Amino acid sequence: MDYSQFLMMPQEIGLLVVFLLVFLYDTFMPSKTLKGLPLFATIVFGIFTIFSFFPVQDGMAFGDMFESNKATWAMKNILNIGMFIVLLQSIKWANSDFVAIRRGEFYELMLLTLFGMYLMISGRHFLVFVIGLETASLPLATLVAFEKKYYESHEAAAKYVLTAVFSSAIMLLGLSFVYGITGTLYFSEIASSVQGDNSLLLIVALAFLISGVGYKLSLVPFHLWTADVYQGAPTMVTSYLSVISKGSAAFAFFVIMVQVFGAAYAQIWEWMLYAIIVITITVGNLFAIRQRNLKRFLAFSSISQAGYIMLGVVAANAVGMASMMYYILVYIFSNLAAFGVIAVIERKTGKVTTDDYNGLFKTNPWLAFVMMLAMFSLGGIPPFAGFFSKFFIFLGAAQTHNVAIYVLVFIALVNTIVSLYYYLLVVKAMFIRQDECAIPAFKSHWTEKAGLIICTLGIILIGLVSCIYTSLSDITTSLTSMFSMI
Amino acid sequence: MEIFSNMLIYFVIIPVLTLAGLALTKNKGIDAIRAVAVTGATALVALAIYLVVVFLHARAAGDTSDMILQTSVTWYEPLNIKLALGVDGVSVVMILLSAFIVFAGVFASWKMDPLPKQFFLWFFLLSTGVFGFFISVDLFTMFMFYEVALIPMYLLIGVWGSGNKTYSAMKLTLMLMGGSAFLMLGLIGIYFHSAPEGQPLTMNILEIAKNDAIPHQWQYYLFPLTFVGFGVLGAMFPFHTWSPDGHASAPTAVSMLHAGVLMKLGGYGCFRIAIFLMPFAAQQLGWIFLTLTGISIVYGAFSACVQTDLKYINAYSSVSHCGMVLFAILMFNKTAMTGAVLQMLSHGLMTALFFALIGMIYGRTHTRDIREMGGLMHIMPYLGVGYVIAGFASLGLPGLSGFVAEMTIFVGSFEHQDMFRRVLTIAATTSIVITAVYILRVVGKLLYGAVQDEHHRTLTDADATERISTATLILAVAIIGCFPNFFIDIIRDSFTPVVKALTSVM
Amino acid sequence: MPLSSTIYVLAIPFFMFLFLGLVGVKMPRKITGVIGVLGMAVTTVWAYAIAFTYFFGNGEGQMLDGVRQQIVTTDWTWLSFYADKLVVRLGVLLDPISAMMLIVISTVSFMVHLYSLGYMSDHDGNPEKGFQRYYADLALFTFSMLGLVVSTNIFQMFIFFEMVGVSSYLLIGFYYGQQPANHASKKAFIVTRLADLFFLIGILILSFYTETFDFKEIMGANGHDVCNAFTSAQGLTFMGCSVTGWALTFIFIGGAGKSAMYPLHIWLPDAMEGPTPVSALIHAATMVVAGVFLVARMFPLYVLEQGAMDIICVVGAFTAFYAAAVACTQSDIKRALAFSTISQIAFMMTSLAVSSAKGELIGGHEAGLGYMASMFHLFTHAMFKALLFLCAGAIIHAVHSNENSKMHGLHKYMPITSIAFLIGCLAIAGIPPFAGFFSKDEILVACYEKGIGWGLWMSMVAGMTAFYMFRIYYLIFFWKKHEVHGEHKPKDQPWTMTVPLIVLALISCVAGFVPFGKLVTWDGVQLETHLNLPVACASVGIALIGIGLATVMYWKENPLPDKLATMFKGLWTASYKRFYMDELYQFITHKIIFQGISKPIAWFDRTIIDGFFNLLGNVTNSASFGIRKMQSGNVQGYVSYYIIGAVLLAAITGIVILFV
Amino acid sequence: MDLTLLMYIVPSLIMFGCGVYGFITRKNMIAMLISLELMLNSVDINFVVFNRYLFPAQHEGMFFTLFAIAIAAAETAVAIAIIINVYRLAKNVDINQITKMKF
Repeated sequence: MDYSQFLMMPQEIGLLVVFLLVFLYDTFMPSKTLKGLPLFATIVFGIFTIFSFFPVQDGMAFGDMFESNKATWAMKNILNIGMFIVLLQSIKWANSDFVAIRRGEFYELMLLTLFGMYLMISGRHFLVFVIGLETASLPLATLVAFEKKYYESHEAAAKYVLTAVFSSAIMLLGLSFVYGITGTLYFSEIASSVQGDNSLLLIVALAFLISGVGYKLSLVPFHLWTADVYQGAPTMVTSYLSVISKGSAAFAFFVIMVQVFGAAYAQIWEWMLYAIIVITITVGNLFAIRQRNLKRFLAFSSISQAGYIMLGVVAANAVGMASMMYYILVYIFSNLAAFGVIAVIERKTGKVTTDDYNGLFKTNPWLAFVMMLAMFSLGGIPPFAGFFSKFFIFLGAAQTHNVAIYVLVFIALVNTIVSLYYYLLVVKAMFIRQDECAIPAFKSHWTEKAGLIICTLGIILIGLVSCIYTSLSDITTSLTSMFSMI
Repeated sequence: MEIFSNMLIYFVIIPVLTLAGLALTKNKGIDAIRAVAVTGATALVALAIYLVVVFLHARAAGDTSDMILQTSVTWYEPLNIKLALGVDGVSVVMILLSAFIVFAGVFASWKMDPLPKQFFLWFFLLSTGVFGFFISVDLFTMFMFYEVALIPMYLLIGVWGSGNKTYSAMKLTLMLMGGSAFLMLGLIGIYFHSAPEGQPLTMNILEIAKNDAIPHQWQYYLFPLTFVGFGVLGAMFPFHTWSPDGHASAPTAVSMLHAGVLMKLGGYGCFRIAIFLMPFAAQQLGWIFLTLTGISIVYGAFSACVQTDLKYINAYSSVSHCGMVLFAILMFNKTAMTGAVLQMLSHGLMTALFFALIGMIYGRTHTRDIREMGGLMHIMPYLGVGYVIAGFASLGLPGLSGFVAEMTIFVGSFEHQDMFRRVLTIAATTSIVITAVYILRVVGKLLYGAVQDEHHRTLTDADATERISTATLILAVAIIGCFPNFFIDIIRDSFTPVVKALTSVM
Repeated sequence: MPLSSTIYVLAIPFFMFLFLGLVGVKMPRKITGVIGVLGMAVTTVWAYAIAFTYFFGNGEGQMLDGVRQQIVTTDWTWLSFYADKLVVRLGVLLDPISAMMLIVISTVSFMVHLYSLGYMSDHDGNPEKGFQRYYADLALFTFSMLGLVVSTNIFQMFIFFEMVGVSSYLLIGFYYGQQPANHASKKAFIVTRLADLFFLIGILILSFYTETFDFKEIMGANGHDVCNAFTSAQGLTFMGCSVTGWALTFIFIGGAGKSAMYPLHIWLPDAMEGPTPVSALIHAATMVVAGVFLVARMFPLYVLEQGAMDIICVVGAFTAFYAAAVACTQSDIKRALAFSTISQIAFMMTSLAVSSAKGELIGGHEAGLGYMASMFHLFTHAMFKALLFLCAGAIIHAVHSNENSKMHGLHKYMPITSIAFLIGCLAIAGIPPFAGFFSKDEILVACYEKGIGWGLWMSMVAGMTAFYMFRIYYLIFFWKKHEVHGEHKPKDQPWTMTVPLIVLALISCVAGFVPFGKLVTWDGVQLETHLNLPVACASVGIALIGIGLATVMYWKENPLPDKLATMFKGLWTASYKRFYMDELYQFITHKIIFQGISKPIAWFDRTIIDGFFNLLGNVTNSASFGIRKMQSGNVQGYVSYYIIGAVLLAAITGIVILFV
Repeated sequence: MDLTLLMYIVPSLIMFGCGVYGFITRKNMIAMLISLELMLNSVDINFVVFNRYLFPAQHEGMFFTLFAIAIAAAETAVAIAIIINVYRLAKNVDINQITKMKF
């Protein structure tokens, strides 16, 4: 066996090293120093994040089961950034009572799930993909149940794990059909061997597969777990769920659709996705309108955002891919900003509903400001990053020149108005509504501040500074082999 | 960075610097805040006037290019999105107008309370968007600045407004954003047909117009999308209902800026994007929107006749006047379009004046219901005379801007050969009578007659800052009214390209 | 005085307006008044100098082989709709009628300025507020009116039509504190504005075909060669009539609004709410004849459009009669004078209209007779009607009331005023040698030339004129003894007010002997006027009958008028109520325009259109509420949706793929 | 008689259906977990059978099955743990009872 192929996966290895360091610290350091574990983990991961920006060499490894190229590299880096912000923000929370004793597990599991996502992104064989998927989702179940004292946390975990296993079962069934038809689970081989024939069985398999990944992306109608889990889980885990795992799943979804079914089945799955996107965005928005609990509210908003991300998949071209990764990046910053604010306030006061936020601007102007930026960015208001990502993903989708996609884009645009409505509701609560018993002014921990500042900078700069999108699109346009089949 | 060698960019940079300056000021330091705001506004006015000079020089020097001061720097290279700047006569006068109104607006919101700092922050963010929109000739940047200009409205009305402010703010924002949703789809469609097969797609308006590659059947979809998208902001019937509520709830300076400048973005966009880029569909579908705008002219005027809230009256008269702008733009000949721009100027200034005065009166009487006021001329003659002058400008008294604009529009529209347009023009002319009716009704009820409410007798007349802001606007209105040719000479030739494009598809 | 300096005649009042309006309000009232009067005096002198230079001077190109030329002294491009054609110029055009109008306007205006020093000094005892504003507005009006008469093109005319409209609005509403004045000013402006709308439409149509606004370009010098564009456009028809006919008719409506022709006359009686000097200046002498002036200015075009001429003729003749009939019963002396004004202006209109009677039009001198007569009457009427109004003002100032029931028998208290008023009455009644006789006689001659019927009709109206004028005169000055309230006796007013009366009275006596035919003709060619004896005698006779009737009825207090009033009750009340025209307008404006159109539209806007957009929001909300059951919180429910969704996805796609 | 492919596939699909049905109908979470096991196992059977009958050359399906079994085990473990926690706090494992968060 050729060990040099491990060089293909420096990021995975780096991540494992970080995991091991944290694990060792957790295990062997004296218990009074454990208070420093969160900071330690964050710093180590931060270092890793920086190092993982070193370019990797392209190529396949492990019998073509594992691919590493610029796109995967970029995607992993995007996830790293998000992960780093999450860790940064979770330091204070991890040291709080009830959590402190298990803070080690928290970080280890987080890192493990991230490792699973790496596999999802880089896997070019369904076995690797499934393993990655499960590695990413099972630890999350335990993380969701992390708030030992709170019943909601466990209810959420139960719902999550049951539905997750169910969905993976469905997906595995679909995979088994794929295997039965093609006799292989390699992406490339499937693609070459399903040329032409569109048997009903394969369509069923496709539908099940989409449902399986759609579950992680929480696309309607596979989304129903989202709100409850987001609400019940610790806010840190919620933010992690909402951005990181969603982003990785979206990327993997893109790869599977384009590489595996891109050739003969583009028509079929694109139509499937049209339907799914329309109902996803619409239903997500409709639910979000009525939510008062901010975590639940962001859950539904993230559902409709997933719909927008899917537009990139529908595009199935270089621009679409670049726009999708860009969208995910922006989405990470915006959503983490929002969740960061929510987490801070929840940690301080335990309040999470919109009405609690009345008059927040009077008492905590900066928190309100960041929250507003996040809302505007999510709503796609210039000059914040969200506007650019939305515009580009629409551009990417509209590249494929049929009228249907214009209709799709139009529905999406109409939905942006609805989404703007409920994002503005939050702004209204913070800025316009007045309340005597508003949340009192308080100082947040410097780590939280740091996290929020990073997010704010991201929201403001990513759009105006064009180099990020440019480099992403350079990367995707270089992947000629990928889109050759479309 | 050759972009900074172009003076246009400073129309964006100055407001941004002002934003920064405001951000540095203390929440309590009202004087510092005012100082920064006034400095920014004054700088803008100076720059705008300088721009006019530069423009006239360029034209005098025989620069006959469609746009002067053109610069184009790549922004998003993969999508061929550029930060393309350039101005022609129309944008120049629009910039001048905006600068003036921002200036007057700062003074009109002198005593803004609470949170003056935040107010001015949003105020200047809005003006950033406005100026950016007028200086850019790239679809993407135009659209971006357009939305930058729209969104601050929400908080400006929601936080500092009065009455049913949250409802109005939300309604205004959502309806305008709905319009921009149409618009965005249209822009995307234009982008993908911006160049013939094989050539790189572009967002630069001038290049798109040069390529003229948008297929006719696509224009049938894209023209209505873009026109309605901008028409919503232009208060085109039946998409105008945000205007009464929004204006009624907005604070003075915001109403000024919104009616004075923001609504102009609509007309400007209609002409610059919808008609200029899709002349064929414009010719084919023009009659539909012509009818709609014709309706809004008369409709708005009639609705204004029975309103009792001063701001509602003005909002509806804005519907009527802005309808006239779109109406004239759809006449497709130079004179009418020139009239449209004059009408934008005139309406911008006089509506701003109206709202400023209404704000000052409201600040004293704490009511906007004309039934509860009367004989204010006895008490606050300065404001009263100002209001009368604004009213005369609005009903088209010679020597004030309204007359010039409307006459140019009527003459230009009537010059049109086909009967339909001429009949519509006749119908539109009736608005001058209806306008007189509601203006005189307000003046009669509000200023003349006996003093209704004895408490009003103690009220004071305008103070220094108020006099500055109103005098600026009155002067501008009078200048346009007395020396229209100066502006017309700036404007007229800017329509050569669009008219050529329109006639070429006849 | 070079004609090129005519512009200053306009400039002085304009700068007076700016000065008085901006600075004057800060100065003491006396000083502003004096400044105003002096400024106006200068203007008057200048205007006279210009007029005399024009008529009697023999400068460069004033007379070409016996034809008095039009002279354009100033021409400034103000607004160019197109780079080349349709350019609006502001300029000064001197020709017989504009020169004549310069005299009229400046004279009356100066008289009124002087008169107002006394009249406006106090308002029911206490000093008048806004005295300065009053003089500023007067100056503005004078400027606008002068600008109107010297217009070089129809658009400039329209501009100044608006200007005089506004200044009249300001002056009628001078006592803006009082509702009646407030309403009257509004009414005046809106009615005239409505007429101006038609004027505008007419301009649009005309300029569309002639591609110019300029009088000289349309009608040629002295209207000798009307441009081909017009004559060719006469061929085109719209709805049966020639487009030019439409245009000229619309333009006439514009003039009719200002000149208070039936049915657009209703604003004029109400306009009497303004200060009486204002009524004398604007609503008797100058502005109200703007319509006549407009038609006269475009006379060469009208003579080519017989249809339009007939309309004017009918409207004029009817208005003359209608107004006279109403004037016979009015009790408010200013209203009565107002209706007599309407009637007299109608005389002028009619005589303009009849003056294209004869077959040979262009160059035919008979064609010009009515025109000359009309202008002549305009001139004389301006003088004696101003006189009458100023007298009325003096009386009102003395007794503080407009109602003649409050007056009676003032002759022995205010002899000067009484004499002046009598002269005015004789003049308007057309008794030689007073001014009215000559002008009215020419008018009647022209009418008889048009047709015997027209002649008789107008003669009858002339008789009625004599009757109602003397009715007013008697009711004011005689009828019965004046009951004095308290120690306050009515008496003749201070010199500032009596001097103008005397001056105007003198003018009214002599003005008739001005050789008008030599000076003012429509084509500049001198016109030989000869006293048509039978007509003259007839008209004088009728006038005398009217006066006699009035004497019988109103000289001394007697029950006869009441008897007659009760005998023809319906007729009398109808006439007293001006034949219910105001009520009709009330109905149209309030019931139809406001209640019938505006209210429904406003309702529609709020309910339907706005409701629709609100509905969108509500629908979204209710939909969001409707689907919330989906999120039941039960995992099994979730999973059911999941599996159903997956299967449906597969099934639908499969069906689509396989069977479509 | 020799067994054909369908003789394995059909029962396994039936098994899967039973699993789905059980998961949707049973109230006890443990029972639901068992139904999940049914589903997963039927998938395993599919893989093995496909491999054995259609592509006997290589053993991809077999290996996949092995991993799938391992994953299933892990899932069960985690699920059980969580269910126990739920039981601690809610004092029952009836799926209809743990619907605190909804709408």
